[in-house]
Amino acid sequence: MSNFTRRGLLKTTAIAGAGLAMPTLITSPVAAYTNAPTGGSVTLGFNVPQTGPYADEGADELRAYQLAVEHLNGGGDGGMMNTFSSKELKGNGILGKKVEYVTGDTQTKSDAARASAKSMIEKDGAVMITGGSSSGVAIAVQGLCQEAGVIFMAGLTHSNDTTGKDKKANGFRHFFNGYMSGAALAPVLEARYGKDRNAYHLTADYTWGWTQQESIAAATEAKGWNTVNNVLTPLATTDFSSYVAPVLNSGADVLVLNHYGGNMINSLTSAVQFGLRDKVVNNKNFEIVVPLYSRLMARGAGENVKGIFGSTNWHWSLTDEGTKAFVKSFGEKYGFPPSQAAHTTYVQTLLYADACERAGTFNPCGVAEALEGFKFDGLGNGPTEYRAEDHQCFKDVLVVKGKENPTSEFDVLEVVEITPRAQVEYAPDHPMFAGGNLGACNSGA
Amino acid sequence: MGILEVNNVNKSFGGLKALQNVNLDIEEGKIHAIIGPNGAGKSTLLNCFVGKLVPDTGTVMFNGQSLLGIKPHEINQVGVSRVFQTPEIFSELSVFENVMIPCFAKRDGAFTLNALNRVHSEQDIRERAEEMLVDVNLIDKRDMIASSMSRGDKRRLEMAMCLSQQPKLLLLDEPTAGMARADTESTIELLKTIQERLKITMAIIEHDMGVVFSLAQKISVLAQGTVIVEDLPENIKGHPKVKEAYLGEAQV
Amino acid sequence: MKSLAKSDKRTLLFVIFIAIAAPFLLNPFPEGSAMAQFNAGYPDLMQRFAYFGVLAIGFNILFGLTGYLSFGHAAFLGVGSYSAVWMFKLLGMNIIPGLILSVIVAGIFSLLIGYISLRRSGIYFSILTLAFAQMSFAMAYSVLTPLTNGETGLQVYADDPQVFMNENSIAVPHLFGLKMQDTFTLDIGPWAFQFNIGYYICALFLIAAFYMSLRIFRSPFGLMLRAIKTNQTRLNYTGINTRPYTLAAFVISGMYAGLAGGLMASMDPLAGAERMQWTASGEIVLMTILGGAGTLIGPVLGAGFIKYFENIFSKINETVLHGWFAFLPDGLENAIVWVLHFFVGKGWHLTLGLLFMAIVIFLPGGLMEGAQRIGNWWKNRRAKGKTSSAKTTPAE
Amino acid sequence: MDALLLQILNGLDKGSAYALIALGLTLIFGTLGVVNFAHGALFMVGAFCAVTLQHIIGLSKITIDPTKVDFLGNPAKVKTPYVVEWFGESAGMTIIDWAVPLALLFSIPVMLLIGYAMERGLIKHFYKRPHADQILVTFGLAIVIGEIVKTNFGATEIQVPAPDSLAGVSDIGAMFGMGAGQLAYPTWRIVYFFFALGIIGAIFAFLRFTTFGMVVRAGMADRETVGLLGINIDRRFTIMFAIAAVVAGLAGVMYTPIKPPSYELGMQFLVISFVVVVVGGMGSLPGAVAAGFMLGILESFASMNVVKSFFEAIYLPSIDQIIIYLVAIIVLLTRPRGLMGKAGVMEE
Repeated sequence: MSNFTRRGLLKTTAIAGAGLAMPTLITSPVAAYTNAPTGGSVTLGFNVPQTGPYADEGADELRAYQLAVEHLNGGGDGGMMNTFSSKELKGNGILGKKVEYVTGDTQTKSDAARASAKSMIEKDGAVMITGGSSSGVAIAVQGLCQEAGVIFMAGLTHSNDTTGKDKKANGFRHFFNGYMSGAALAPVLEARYGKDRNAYHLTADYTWGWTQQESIAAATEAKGWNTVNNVLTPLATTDFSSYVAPVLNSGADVLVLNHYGGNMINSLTSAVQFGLRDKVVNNKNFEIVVPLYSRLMARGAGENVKGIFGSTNWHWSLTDEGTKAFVKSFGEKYGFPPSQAAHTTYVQTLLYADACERAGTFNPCGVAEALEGFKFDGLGNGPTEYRAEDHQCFKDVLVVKGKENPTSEFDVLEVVEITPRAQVEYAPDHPMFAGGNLGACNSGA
Repeated sequence: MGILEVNNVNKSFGGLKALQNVNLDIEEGKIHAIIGPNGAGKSTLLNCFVGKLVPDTGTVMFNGQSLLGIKPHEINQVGVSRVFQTPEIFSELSVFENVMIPCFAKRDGAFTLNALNRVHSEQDIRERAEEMLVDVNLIDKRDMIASSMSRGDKRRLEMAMCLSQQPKLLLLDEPTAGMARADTESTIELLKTIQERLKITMAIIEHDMGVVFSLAQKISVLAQGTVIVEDLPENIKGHPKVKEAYLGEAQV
Repeated sequence: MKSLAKSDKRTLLFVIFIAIAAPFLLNPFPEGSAMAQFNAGYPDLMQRFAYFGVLAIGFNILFGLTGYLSFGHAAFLGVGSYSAVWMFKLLGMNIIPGLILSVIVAGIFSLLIGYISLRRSGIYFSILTLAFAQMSFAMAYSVLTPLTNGETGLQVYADDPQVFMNENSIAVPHLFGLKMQDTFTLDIGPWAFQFNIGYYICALFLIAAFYMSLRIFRSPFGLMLRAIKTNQTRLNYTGINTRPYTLAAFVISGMYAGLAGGLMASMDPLAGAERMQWTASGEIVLMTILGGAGTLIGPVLGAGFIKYFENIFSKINETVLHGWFAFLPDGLENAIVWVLHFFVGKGWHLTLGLLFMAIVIFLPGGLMEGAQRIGNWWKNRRAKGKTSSAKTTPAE
Repeated sequence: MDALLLQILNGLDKGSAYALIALGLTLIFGTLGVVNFAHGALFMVGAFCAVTLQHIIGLSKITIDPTKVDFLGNPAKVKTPYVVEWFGESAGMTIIDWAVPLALLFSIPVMLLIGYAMERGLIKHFYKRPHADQILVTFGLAIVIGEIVKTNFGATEIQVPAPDSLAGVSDIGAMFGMGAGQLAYPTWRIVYFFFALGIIGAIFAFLRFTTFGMVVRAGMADRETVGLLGINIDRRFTIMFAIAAVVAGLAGVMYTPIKPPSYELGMQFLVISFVVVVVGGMGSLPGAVAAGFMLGILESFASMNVVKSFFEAIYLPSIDQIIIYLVAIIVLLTRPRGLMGKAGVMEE
């Protein structure tokens, strides 16, 4: 032991001496921007939940990222690169540099997600971080990327805050948000269920739940609905029976479940168990609404989702060219259709690469400038714009419902309506998004 | 006027009357033995002295101060130490540390946030603990972990721990139980010398009559929760009440 | 230093050496080599080693010495972090006020919780602390959002008051101008060693925390704490009031946790509620037991061990594995990668679980026992070497 | 009033699950003196027994149907479960429908085996080790079990529906003379409650009236003495551990229609089950059961809007977030050893 220590000491002293003698060896970060790629490759950081409740979504996101990298480097069939309206991407990497990637586990905890992102930036030299499957994590990592001077391309994050009060100049979101869910759903709900409805909300008791509930309540109330009650449910709830039971005699005829993931599966299961769907209240059929749907979760909820309305960012059964190309290359590689989480992360990767090409640099400020106000098409959502004011993508939103007669285990949702962009658009200073400040872009220099 | 005066103490557990009108007077500087058949209430009585139990009625006065409702550590701080029937020692600590702890308690009181001194630089404590270990003949084993010692050694260690505090009153609950003959002899010698040197008052609960009669200067006999006789040792032998109480259980 | 025994001095010097040389020791593999994946010498992870080390050292003062198993220590870590971030928001980005407040607030908080919880012992005490911590977490995540920013975590916004700051002030955490995020890279051949200011600040606190714990271990106070663990009854009958001792230990370890939380927030100014959850408390317990409860260095090792796995193993994906085994024939390569991919990347939890079991089964005293065994083996080997060829071994 | 009754029913439901898990946990504490952090994992494994059986029963013959296409435009694969092929449409579908009750039978040997292997292979070596070591090793085991399940079944919840005839709601209000529809409650949840009562009763009867049970109870009270009598108490303890595993497993199987299981189910129930055991009092089986039902009912009450707004008025918003822990604190501070705890059990 002592031998080892002594040898270690000698080595250290020698190196320290060398360092003092040749101060030029010490380099502080004075490059033009954080992690400017120097060799023939560029490193992207894919930060997704690999453990915890959203691990399946994380796994699907990772598949999409790998597919995107393959396409960017010229492998595979090119996927949506062929249908993308911008033709800058040539399949030779980004700006001629081969795309490499590192992966990390967010554990769906802001602390762990930031640790993972930091290690990508500090250790692996990642020039862009992307991923995440919950808003808390997305906002936390977005803040980190702003400080570190790298671009953050948000994955699945639905809270208004991501591009509202917590928006950052270095952060970009392709996914839709709570406000858009409300704005897209409300007209459909009105058309199907009528104007005169009493809604009972069960809301996950944390930031995302609150903004989601606020958005839906506002949108439905504008259509004449009445919000009977809004009950906050603890995140850790596994059995929602005690929250669902009071709905029966509350006089409400619609139950809105502002839940996501396991919460949504459990609350929906409880609601169906209590026979809510078979009830007739106020001479109307009792209905359940799940504003934010995801196919993976719908699958977890099984039979219970049949006929239940909700909204999603994208669904594989769309028939535009972009979607078809993506579903084909994803499906052929992995054997099943991609989820919306996979779609948004794939698109974000392409958008980032394309922005680098157009900006001619990896410098976050250049990339951000190229993304701001960028209008594109062919990526599965129709014409889309990255709004410069808040870095939120504006595009059509899908209203879906649980399919009555699924033909396969992936075929659980059907698209009911594609709500056009104009209906879900809002002013950047809308009260639900106010209070934030994009700030200036940070390149880390 | 005794150092410990017990007046009309009653204690019952549910319906069982463990102690009934117990009166006891332990004189300062004497060795006082409490004997009696199993279940007579000896240990219950001892527990009432150290704050483990609180009598239902009656008084326990130590040096004119009531011990009732006072916490065990406070009773110790006024000068009452106890040796248990099965040795209560700090079995994961070394023998030396075992003896240092009561020395600290004696010097620093019930609580001192003495977090920055080194135990090793507390000279007075160390000297005192060493002396004590010499007295009980354990100085060779000072660095042993207490749990690895023999039962007899553990008892001696516990006695050393109690004596190192120089208590005014030492309560001994069967100090020689389960000891080999030689160990018993040496323990008796130890207690005698200590008592002569330091004039510590002792109250002993004991089954071994040999030990009782070689140590005690006064004896109380407890039966069915009451003191039936209290007298000098020579008068206890052959006392009819005592015989009756033991019913030949022990050779009195 | 004067007040330490020789062996303790050596331990302390060892810790100081490790702390200073960490950027070298943790970066043994050249950049770009396959093994570089295992390098841990980057600022964030080194900082984590240091402040989780502080946390574990503090926990060990309670658990290792008194045996009271608190399952709610993460709560103190959390309030420490929140206090520090609030100081950043209200005053400015200098870390000193934040650290001071985090220690004070955690101290007060642990005094309250400790005062109540220490009325019980054993598992009843554990559950009481767990209950308090879970309540803190649940409230921080939901109702206390105005104070904690709930799910997202408390962070510094540009429009915060920050009364001590003007336009020219540094906008990132700093110590009188030394920015926590500043890193100097020393390139030697293919190696790149990173020296980060934040890490060295944390290391300084780690050394100070270690020194303090060394003093406590060797003090009469520490002796009393150990006595509480082995026999509380005897201690009571020896005239010692055990409650103030346990409470003092609880508060001291709570303040350690608060300091760790403050450092955590200083290195990365965001305080998430999850760091108060029972899993976080459990992690502290695991760190301590894994390293060796009651030993001086053990808990630090345990903390490093868990954080290393969390941050290094979770990042090894199949592409990396294929990179490592590319030299093998394809079939064999795929087979090996297929087996290994269960244990790394998304399977890092599995590895961690298996290692927990393996360590506690084979090394009952934790990692410290492992270190001891290696030490003994080494000594024996050297002793043998000495007898066979006395000339070659230099004197001590 | 109806609302209150409903919440009592909800509470009894939750309490059933808590009580069953806590019962096993207490048996292990009491008999083996082991803190088993993997007990929640056993509950989860039970639930996944149901999932597995559902998969097994649902194993299908795959035929290509050229008239339909899958999502890539290739000819679709059509699945016909073998049971349907073998037993005909109606019998086959009935078997699939009754997967959960069938899983009870399936889970008993599985859980016995797992319990036996766990005790002999691992727990046995930890009887004399400190509780901290037991926590570490069983927590490690819980992680490993969870990860194995995750690798095989993914991280998302999986639906395992109750049989159709038991899936709806029962109008129990009508049974007790209330108006129709006044008090309707999911049938399966009622089944679960009575199932739990049955298991709890069986365990108590087993411990009370069989020689085996009496020896185990004696062993719980004083292990050494029983050992001195020449009774091989270790073997009985092994069996006891296996029984505790079976109880957890059965509770898990029956719980699947109420809460679709995911690999984290065990961890979700771990903390709460420890709280239940401790509130009940260490080493007391009736205590564990009583605390389980008590906490279940209080948790349900706390989620009522009236209660929530009442506590909000006295500055305790979101009482349902903290109720369990608040009750635990109050009980432990007013009763030193929980509801019915024995002195000296895990107090050191």
